[in-house]
Amino acid sequence: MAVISVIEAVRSAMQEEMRRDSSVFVLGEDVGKRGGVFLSTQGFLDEFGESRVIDTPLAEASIMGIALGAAFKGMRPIPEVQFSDFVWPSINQLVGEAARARYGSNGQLTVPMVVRIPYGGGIRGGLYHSQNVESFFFHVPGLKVVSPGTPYDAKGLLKSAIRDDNLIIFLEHKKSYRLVRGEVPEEEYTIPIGPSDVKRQGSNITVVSYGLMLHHCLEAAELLSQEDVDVEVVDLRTLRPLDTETIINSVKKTGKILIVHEDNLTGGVGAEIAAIVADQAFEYLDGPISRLCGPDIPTMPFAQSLEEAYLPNTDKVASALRELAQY
Amino acid sequence: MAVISVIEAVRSAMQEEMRRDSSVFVLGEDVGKRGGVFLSTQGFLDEFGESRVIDTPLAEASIMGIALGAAFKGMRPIPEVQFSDFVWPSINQLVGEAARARYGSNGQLTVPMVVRIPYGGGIRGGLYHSQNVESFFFHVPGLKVVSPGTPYDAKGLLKSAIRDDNLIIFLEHKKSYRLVRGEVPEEEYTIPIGPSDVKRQGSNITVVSYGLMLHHCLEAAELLSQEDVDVEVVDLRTLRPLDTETIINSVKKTGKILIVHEDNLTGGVGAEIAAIVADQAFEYLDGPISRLCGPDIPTMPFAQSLEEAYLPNTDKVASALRELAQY
Amino acid sequence: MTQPRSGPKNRSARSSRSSKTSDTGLPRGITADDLIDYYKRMVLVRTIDERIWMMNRQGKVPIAASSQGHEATQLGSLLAAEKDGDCFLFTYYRDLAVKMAAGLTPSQVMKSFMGKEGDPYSNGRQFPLQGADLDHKIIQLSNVVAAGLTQAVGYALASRMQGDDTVSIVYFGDGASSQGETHEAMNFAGVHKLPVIFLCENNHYAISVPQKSQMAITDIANRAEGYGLAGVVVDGMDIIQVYEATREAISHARSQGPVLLEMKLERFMPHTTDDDDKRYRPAEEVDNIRQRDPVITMGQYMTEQGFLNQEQIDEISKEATAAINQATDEGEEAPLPDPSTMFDHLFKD
Amino acid sequence: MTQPRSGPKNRSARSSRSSKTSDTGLPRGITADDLIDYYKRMVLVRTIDERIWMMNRQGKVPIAASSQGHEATQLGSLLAAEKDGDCFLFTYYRDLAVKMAAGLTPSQVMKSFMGKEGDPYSNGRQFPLQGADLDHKIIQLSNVVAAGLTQAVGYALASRMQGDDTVSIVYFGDGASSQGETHEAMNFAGVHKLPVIFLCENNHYAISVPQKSQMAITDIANRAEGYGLAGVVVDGMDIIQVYEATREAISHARSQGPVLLEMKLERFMPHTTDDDDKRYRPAEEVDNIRQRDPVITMGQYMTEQGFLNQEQIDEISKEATAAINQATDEGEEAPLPDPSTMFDHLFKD
Ligand SMILES: Cc1ncc(C[n+]2csc(CCOP(=O)(O)OP(=O)(O)O)c2C)c(N)n1
Ligand SMILES: Cc1ncc(C[n+]2csc(CCOP(=O)(O)OP(=O)(O)O)c2C)c(N)n1
Ligand SMILES: [Mg+2]
Ligand SMILES: [Mg+2]
Repeated sequence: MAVISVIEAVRSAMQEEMRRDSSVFVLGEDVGKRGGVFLSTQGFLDEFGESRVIDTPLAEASIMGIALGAAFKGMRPIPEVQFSDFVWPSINQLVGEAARARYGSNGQLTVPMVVRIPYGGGIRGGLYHSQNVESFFFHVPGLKVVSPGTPYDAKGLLKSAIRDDNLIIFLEHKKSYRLVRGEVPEEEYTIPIGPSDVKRQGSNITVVSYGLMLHHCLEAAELLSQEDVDVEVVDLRTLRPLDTETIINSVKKTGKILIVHEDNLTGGVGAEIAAIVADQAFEYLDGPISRLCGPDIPTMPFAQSLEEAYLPNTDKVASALRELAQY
Repeated sequence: MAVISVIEAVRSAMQEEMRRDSSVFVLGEDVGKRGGVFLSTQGFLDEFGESRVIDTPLAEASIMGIALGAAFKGMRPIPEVQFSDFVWPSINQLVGEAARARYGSNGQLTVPMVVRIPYGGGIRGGLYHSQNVESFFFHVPGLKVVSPGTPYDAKGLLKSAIRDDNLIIFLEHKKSYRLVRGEVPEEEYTIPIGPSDVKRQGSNITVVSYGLMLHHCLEAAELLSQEDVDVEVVDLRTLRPLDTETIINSVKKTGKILIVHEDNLTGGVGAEIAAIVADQAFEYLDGPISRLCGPDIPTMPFAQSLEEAYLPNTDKVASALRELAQY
Repeated sequence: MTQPRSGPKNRSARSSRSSKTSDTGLPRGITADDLIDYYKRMVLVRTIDERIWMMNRQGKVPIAASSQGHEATQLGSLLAAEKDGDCFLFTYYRDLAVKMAAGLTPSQVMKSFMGKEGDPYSNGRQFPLQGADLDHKIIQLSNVVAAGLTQAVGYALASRMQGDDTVSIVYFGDGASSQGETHEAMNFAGVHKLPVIFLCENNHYAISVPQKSQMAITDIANRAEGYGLAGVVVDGMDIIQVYEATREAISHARSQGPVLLEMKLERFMPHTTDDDDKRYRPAEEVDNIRQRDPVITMGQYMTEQGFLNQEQIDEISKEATAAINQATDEGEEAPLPDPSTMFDHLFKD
Repeated sequence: MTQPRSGPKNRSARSSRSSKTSDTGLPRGITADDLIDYYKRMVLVRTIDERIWMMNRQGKVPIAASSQGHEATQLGSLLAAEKDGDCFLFTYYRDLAVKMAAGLTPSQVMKSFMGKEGDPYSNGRQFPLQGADLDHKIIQLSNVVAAGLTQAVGYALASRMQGDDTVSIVYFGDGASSQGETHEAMNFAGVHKLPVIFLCENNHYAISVPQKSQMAITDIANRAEGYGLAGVVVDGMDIIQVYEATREAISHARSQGPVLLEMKLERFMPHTTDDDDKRYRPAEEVDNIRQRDPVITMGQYMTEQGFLNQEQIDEISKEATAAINQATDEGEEAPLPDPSTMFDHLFKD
């Protein structure tokens, strides 16, 4: 097993799938010679050539519309949105068109397409290079939303996503790209889209998270274990469809739940999880359903002091867990 | 008091405000000679002239960007999105730009703008003339989301929205336009943005809703009263900022809550309400937090049979209330 | 007729018409039988279009956009595509004539307009004739104006990648030309010289908004140059000219790259059954444009050329009415989609 | 120099340069003192731009986009706007020279790049120099490429409604020309003949993507005609030509309607401090374009014309360095924004 970073995992998943299936291709801004601004397609132009590694004009709506049209003809496009913050111009093609193509044609059209979106903050990106966009897609029927937190999950899930015949919004936390490293097998593997993963077993409190925040949760769980609080950490990995069963089972066991995400609190993914728990595990709850999320301002500001104030981190998760433990 | 329809209320609110303040103007597709496809600006061209009633090219992104630029210079634009389904191309200007303008300029810029959006289904509109878009905006810091259910509220809230110095997403349920009629005073009045309204007092179950669904809830409450179940109906009216206090107080009184909306279940406004109740009224609950919402398919299909299957209605609300009453 | 601005051979379609190549005196590749066939299709479409409007007034069809006035363009371009044999179409909501002529039966049309089981586009999930009819190589996913353009470009990109000969043709209105995606689609197609035709049905109105409020120019085809596209203005009320211009555009698209075909034509009816065009359109204007009714024009042409006589014309009309009567019955009798199917096809397994 | 395609007077900026009007031999409205003043501003900007890049390497500035190579365009256009006195600017992230020349102090610039209290654009909430500087009539709300164009058009619409003389000038790159909103903005401006100038800083790259992968044409100004705009190509490396073309465009915008000014210029540095242009740009290309460094060119011009001597040139450079040294200190000493301000200004009460 090699230890690699998230960006390397992403790159190698695409590379393997492009070697395996000639209908897979990438397109986006600077994916060619530049190899992507995060280098996720580094070397691709040389290996796969201009026709499968397409540097597009700066126009996100068309990147998605063109990818979708190619998917209709049996290609398997992987459009890249350079930063999540720039996905908005393409929302109509994604939410309005691609996510409804199969449903709206009564099963005639197929959209085997993976939209890769680097998202999230903590990199001094300010209001337009830090956004969490997951809750927008989370609400949309007809697509799947994946958000891995580790290199192992990133690679296995991205390979599955590329093979999936449906529209997948693949969210990669950009701060995790180089920061998070982990073991990844040499041999081929995939991870199914859908099931969450209990990254740490525990009996006192369930904490549910995904993406970069997962790591803060794991660290906080470690801290709490020294205070005799046994925390179970559920890594969602796939946001839509949501693996309700794992969450509910965990809450039935622990009786308490904390949901952690970097995205704004109001109307975030955590709200739905809370709602589901309130409905399905109501009688098992020993405490209020708690959320630790980004505050309701546009996103993390640029200044270091403000960025830190916005972001959940290990200390903040640990405090929230302590409070819940004492309830 | 005259009895008027929702569309008449909307029209008269705009007309009064345009007479009152010459910086208010409308722009959008077909708002001129046509008077809007729903006739919300009927007669405006004659009264206010071409410079304040602008028929735009068919290009939603620019409608919003242009409105925003004019707002920066002190005008008070009311851009109309012809149908909610066509708001997507303008999402970047709304969510990415307008909602952050004040925050991102540290208070220098002001966005006194009301985006009017006819939304919702039940009019045989199919996948592209029926969408509920509220949960997308509900998640966005920096804007307010209003969704009245009655002519009285529509007029009073729209007048407040036009006078408000901030970005307001004003959602008008298009089926309510002619269907819902009600008393509206001759004299001028406004309704503050923010507070919800308890449209019916009750002690056994709280039902929270907004827009057209409010009326199904009121009818269902009436049915249930004949079965000795006393239902309190909270009409949110404003979705963001959410009037948490009224909801929590009601739940503390009744111990049970049903949330009803037409929008898709997963990640809808109801999820946040459920989450808040689960957090803040946890100890007062006598039953699971329930939601009756649109199922997770793109939106109501065109065929009558499918449209009916999708939509919550009075019977469905009544059944959900009965179930909850028996818990 | 408006002169073309530039284009594959930078000449007007009409002038090419005189350069007849077939021995029947008709343009390249078509015969009198083709025209008779297409005349029948045109009459059939007009008949069903009028019927649907009537049924809307009877409360049986919730909504309809009419193709009346656009038939010459829709049929002439389809004739070119059929003759070529290797085109894929991205239509829009006004393209009833394209769809029917491409093979959709009157009964299917009726089911679709009534939201009944048996609508091949979406089985009643969508607005009439929206979704896809892959059997006839048509995709029209949504009502969102201009959303099909980038998709057609992507389809053409895939043709290029897959090494086949398909040319994508995307239909759209003058209103759609204002959307940002239209610009993006044409720009990308120009950069990659893709086999795609942008076929604009310019009827000078986007619902009530006249062309002068939509753009500062007269010919949308003028924009072609700014994208490195060939641009042609065509008299879209004349099926022969449309056929020739489209045929040539197909060759050009395949060999050299994208073409913007601007068809100048007229919308005879209000925007949809929901619209009331009296609010914004002078009655005389409608009377005037009706003078150039493509069904009448083509009928006259057919008799003038001796391809059909009046008796045959009347017969065609009668047959159309009979076919539509039967289709209407079939539509009315068809069941509604079963509610249990509501969750089907959200994903491909 | 590229010839202009069309424009207010359809002539090249260079030719107008020979038609000197002022008695100092300079174009309309400017004096030698203006040029000296602007030369100082140019040197100051170049000095701070280089310093900021260095500070990024030291870990003190998280991100910076450089204006090096763009200075002649940014300053020449601002000089025109200042002389006119009634312009409002919508800039983009590369416009450091516009912003500083418009009045931002070096100390404010440093605070902004370091995300410190005292950044007038957003007080550290946004990327450097993003937000607004209303004191100097500048709005630059976001990093979203091309988002400012429609806003500038809306601002111009408001000028029209309010009956004032303001002309909006919106700055954007070649990359931005691909966005759908750019099309929508120009189209609307053309329909309403609004007082707005679309000023394109065409440096032939969108990050790594060269112009030929972005568009099939050479001159973006070519698109002007399709919107009913005046289009002009200008040598954006020559401050005098830029001044003249912009000055004329301002008059045209006010009296007749919108203008698309395409400034041909060069980006000397990588896209931003995060970029590595060696991945996609041959070293010789960078060497070549540096031959036309606008700071050196202007310095030479100033000495040739006798407006400055070498001693003065050296003095200006020294003064700039001193000013930037002090600004750097002030930036470093400035406090971070207080976390308690995080929730401020979400709404206007
Ligand atoms: C993005 C979008 N905005 C608005 C609408 C509502 N709408 C439907 S058709 C139409 C006018 C389209 O005009 P044009 O493109 O000229 O086509 P025509 O109907 O004239 O054939 C409008 C505004 C829509 N369907 N999509
Ligand atoms: C909508 C959007 N997409 C992508 C980006 C990322 N990005 C920032 S600058 C840039 C290139 C812009 O090129 P150009 O407009 O030519 O300006 P230049 O940097 O060359 O001055 C890109 C792709 C962005 N900021 N906004
Ligand atoms: Mg039209
Ligand atoms: Mg550039």
